[in-house]
Amino acid sequence: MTYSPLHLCLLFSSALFCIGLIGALARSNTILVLLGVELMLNAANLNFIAFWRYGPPTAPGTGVIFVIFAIAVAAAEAAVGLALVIAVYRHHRSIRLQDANQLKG
Amino acid sequence: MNAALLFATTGSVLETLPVTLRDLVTGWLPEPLRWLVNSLVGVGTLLAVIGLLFAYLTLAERKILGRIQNRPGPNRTPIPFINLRFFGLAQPFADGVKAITKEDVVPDGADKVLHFLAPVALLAFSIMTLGVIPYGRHLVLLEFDAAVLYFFAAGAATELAVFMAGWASRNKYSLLAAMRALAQLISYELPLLLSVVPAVMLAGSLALPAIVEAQGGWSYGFLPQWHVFTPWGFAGFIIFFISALAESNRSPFDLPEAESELIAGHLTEYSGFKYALFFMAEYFGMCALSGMGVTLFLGGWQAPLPFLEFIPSYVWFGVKLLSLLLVFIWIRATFPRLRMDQLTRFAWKFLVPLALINLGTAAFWSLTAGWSGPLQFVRWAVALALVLVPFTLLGRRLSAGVAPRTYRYAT
Amino acid sequence: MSLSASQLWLIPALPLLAAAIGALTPRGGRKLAAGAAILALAGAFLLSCGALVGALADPAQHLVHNFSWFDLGAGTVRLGFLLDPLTALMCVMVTFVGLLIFIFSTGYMQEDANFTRFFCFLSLFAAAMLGLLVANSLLLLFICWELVGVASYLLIGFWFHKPEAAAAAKKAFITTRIGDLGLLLGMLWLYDATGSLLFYDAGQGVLENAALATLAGQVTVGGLAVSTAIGLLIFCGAVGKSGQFPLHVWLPDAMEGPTPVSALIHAATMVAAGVFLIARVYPLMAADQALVAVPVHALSVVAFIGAITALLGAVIAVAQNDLKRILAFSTVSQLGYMMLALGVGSWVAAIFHLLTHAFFKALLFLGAGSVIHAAHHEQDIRQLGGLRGPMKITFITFAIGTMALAGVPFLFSGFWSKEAILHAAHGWSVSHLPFYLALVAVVLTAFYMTRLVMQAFFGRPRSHAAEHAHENRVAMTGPLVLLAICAVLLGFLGTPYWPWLQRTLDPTFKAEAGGAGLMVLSIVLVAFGLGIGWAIYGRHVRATATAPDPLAVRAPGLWAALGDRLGFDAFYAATVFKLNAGAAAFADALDRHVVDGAIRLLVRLGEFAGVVHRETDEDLLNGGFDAASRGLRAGGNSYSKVQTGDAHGYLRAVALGFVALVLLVMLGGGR
Amino acid sequence: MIPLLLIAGLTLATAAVALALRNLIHSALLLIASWAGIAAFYLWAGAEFVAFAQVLVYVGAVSMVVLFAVLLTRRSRDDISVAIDSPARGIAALLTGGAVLGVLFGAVISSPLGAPAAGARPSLSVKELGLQLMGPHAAALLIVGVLLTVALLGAVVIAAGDRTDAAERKPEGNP
Repeated sequence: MTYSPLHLCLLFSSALFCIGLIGALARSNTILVLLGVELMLNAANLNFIAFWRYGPPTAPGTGVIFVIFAIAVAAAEAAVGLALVIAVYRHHRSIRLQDANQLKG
Repeated sequence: MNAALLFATTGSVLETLPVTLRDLVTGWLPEPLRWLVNSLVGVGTLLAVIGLLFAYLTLAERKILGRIQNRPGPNRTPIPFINLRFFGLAQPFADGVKAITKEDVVPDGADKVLHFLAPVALLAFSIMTLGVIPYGRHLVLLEFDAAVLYFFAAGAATELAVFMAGWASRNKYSLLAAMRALAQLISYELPLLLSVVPAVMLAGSLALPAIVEAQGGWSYGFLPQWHVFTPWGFAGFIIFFISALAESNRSPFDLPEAESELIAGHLTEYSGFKYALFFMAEYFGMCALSGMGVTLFLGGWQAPLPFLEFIPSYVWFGVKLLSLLLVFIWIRATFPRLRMDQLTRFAWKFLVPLALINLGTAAFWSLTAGWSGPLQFVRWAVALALVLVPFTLLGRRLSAGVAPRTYRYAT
Repeated sequence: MSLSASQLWLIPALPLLAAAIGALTPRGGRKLAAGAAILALAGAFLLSCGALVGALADPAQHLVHNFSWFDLGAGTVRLGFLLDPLTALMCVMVTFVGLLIFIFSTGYMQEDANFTRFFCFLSLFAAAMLGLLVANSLLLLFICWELVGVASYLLIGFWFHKPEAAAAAKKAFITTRIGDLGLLLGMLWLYDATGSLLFYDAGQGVLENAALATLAGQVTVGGLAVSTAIGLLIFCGAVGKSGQFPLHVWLPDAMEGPTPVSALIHAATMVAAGVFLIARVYPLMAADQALVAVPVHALSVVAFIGAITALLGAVIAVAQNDLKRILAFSTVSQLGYMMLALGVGSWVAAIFHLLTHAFFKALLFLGAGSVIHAAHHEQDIRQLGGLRGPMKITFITFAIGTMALAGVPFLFSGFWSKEAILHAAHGWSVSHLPFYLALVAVVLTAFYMTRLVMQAFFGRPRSHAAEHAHENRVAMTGPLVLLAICAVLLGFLGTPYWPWLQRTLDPTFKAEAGGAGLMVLSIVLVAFGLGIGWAIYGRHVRATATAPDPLAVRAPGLWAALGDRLGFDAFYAATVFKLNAGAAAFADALDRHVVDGAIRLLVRLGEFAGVVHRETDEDLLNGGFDAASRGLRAGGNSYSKVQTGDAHGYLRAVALGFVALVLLVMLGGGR
Repeated sequence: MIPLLLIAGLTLATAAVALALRNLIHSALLLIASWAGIAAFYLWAGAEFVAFAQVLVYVGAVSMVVLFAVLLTRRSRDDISVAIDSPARGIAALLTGGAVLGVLFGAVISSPLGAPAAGARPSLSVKELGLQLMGPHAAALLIVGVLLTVALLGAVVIAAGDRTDAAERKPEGNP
């Protein structure tokens, strides 16, 4: 069986997603976990572009527009997430994810 | 070959000379290879020209600063072999030899990899920004639909290099300076981008050649329709220029490397060739931003007057670029350095609101493009008011309580 | 100017806008918030009048405007607006009474710091209620229904710094929620059975013949027709909302809110919603009437519940001392009347009474509010007295309201509407028991209202507050006068001699003659009630606040039981609340320590056993049990790790869950 | 195809190494390289605008926030070097990630994704994109604008903290 470019793109994004996942799971530093999550998000964006490029024809630019919005939301997420990390750090004097395990402060 | 053909405007021999020359060199190559070699030739030429420009810009800067400060500036380096000290024209090469032969000191405990990568990255990104600028009617290396975006994307990456340099040096002052530099770069990126948006809006395109084309033509037969000659364009150009000064760490915004406060900022721990790379990147960045300013507001490669069109476009671009660079130097010699809080306040409380208002002015301008006769005066009046009133009001607020200053022990 | 069904949404939209304005207004913007609320409601009133004009053009027609809301799988969920005389009349009533209450509130809440918030909530309440009225979909109705609940919660608990108010708000919310569960179930069942929740939809709606025939034709558990079961479930919602037995307990407690709120809830809006709901789905409730073999008809249940509530409320009201609580129990009783009327098949009589009651009860509550405001928030009638002189307008209007409520003949609206209900109950073929219960309630109503008026307004002032009471500002008395006029005049819309209202609501209505004997009987009963009241409370008005009640002297046991509201609250506290708390605690325990708790218990047992054994056989068993305990403890700890706030664990679980899901789909032949 | 493989290899490698490094700053910088690789992929796929937006947002902005966050959350100069955690966690992570990877790969490989129609490379000029954004997606664009503003303000508020908190904390001494 031969694989189309779309297959390769999807494999690429899957691998990226899993790297992000492993990173988020394996590291205890909250910033790194956040970055892992960010990578997973990027992998999803890759899929959008791949399907826009190779997938069945849809309305022009759907994938691109989706990715643009996703990037905007990801930027917002990163800003708020890292602000939270700083706030948590100020409170617990630690950014280990395991140390931030209760709502009570 | 007669003179008429030589000097006829758009398709003239001189105008297409660079392209023709390139094709002479590479024309015999097979197709895929030719593309590659063409690109390489283009890049090589660009680097050579800009490199030379850099070399003599440093000299010009030192000499002009010297003149302004009532001293001669470098004038003692002889040209090799003929031993003539021709205004010190060989000075840049001597500097280069010195920089290369100096010892490369890396602090103990520095992050060695990053310490090395920082100047390389900075230079690489600076060069990347140079790629999209249309230097002439036929001289664009990279044609992107979203060229403006590319320019600022590559420009944004320079922040990283600054951070890397500051961090890798393992020096308190370096890190402090890097953080200050980041704050400054991020602050001024906003007005920079905002001041560009009107030009993009008026051209309806993010491609730089299209933006230049949009500024072609003359009103009343002699006044070039460059953006800088409209109220919003003038304001946008000023904002762009100030932000460009800050983005390229030039005086009066050269806080990141303020010697009196931070030794030399993120450059403290750099010496020899790496320092030269930083220096080069700074001048490249300056050139790129100036080129961008020329393209966006000063009509790019368009000639200023109709009868001057016979002079090739790249010459006009070069002239405009050089004049802007000279203004950079002039400003460095003239203004005192700002304080950190003044710097950020100036960006956020003055430039950003003005740039935002300018966006509205430009929108008004483009919407009223059809107005003619006496309505044109109205158009000008409204646009001027939109530019001047906020400027005055914001300027007063910003300088309230600051100026004029009295010194207790003076007089 | 007439309004069509497609413009009906404007009516609730206006107060909603006012609520938004009120919510965004800072505390200082009293005039803005109140002005917006009043203007919006006035606008809604004008629009409602327009709607009435539109509806009266063809009373037999149900004008609808339906639209789809969202797609749900194969089906589309549709909402709509309905314009018929019922909707229009109710809208006019709600907006008019609401408007007067709003105006009254500007005076009553003058000193409150949260004035703007109050008007925001009031507007929200009105918007929700109006939305409920114009809905042509049970779903939309339910949404507004719940919004009414929320708004009532906010309003009853408006003075949430008082623990009683907070508790009352919670009680009202939770008690009505029990009924709403039934309504929700009924709604789901209805959707399941008919595939639609629209009332009228060009022959496809649930209240139209096709759907009704299907519903009535199917039989479900216990031999009930499906329509009966659904009707009873829907009735559950009405029971909760309209304070019917056995869910009436929240209504008297709701008096903890500001008095205009009480007026709004008890007169025009919230409690009317239940009656309106049953009147709205009346075709569905009545669908099983033709069936003979069923064990119970939905409407019979309604009738009996209504009659019991009518009597119960009246009985308890006799022994209350709080001014507003007496009125609250009278509301319970009057709502029972309305349910009774619905149950015995005369829904027009129910709506007639709903309308008249709205006016005179609003009048009574606002009068009570006027008294309370004047007497520095003194609500105990034993502490009042002698207010007749200083508060002439309040007294006169209050007396008019009392006579309307008691059913004093001919001049007052309550008489005519009550008469219609009694007439209908008398004509009910199933049983005469509700009729007799209602008659007893008539006597009691006259009696307790006499007691109230005598104690509050006659005699000498029995407290410092009552001595210094004086008439209120015109913002408060004006609405009273207007309402009093309405309380008198409204009855003439539906007298047996000119039944305009009945004919408008139900074009098939036929006035039946021959009720004269009944009328005489009821007049006699009312006179009897008034007479006893006067005999006991009027001749010798109590002299001091602490003197025992004449009835308490004669029948102390009964009096105590009544004063305790027949022990309903205590009973619920002992049963339902306990059960609920138990269930909650159980769920809590389940939630918190699924396995952990059990294992910890085992650990404790193990430890205990270890201690016991150390006493007897230290060397042999101690070590073994210690080890076992340790093992169990470790087990418990490892289980408690499941929920430790460890984000990694959660993420891991999500990832593995995803893997499992994909495997399931792929291996399960999902492709 | 070869550019794609190169880009993918580079992106994956930088991402993997970034998440395995001890030095946070190096991690962040390598991740930025990874993001740039993703941008390169977009460029390769013809989504020029998205590529530059990716660079501008991630390399230009998010990276700065990350680096600031790293620097603001360390107690001493050498605090950026975080130990790799317990091997058990790492192994569990690898197993989980491996399982997800396997499932995803299996799903992708077994999916009959048809070859693209010849020459059907979708093109979308910036102008068309702008018209699309301003036309059918105008509402979403506005919402994203509001979202970004709110996120910005929220981030400032969250990260700024309040002074009283710090003042209260001081006498206790740091835990």
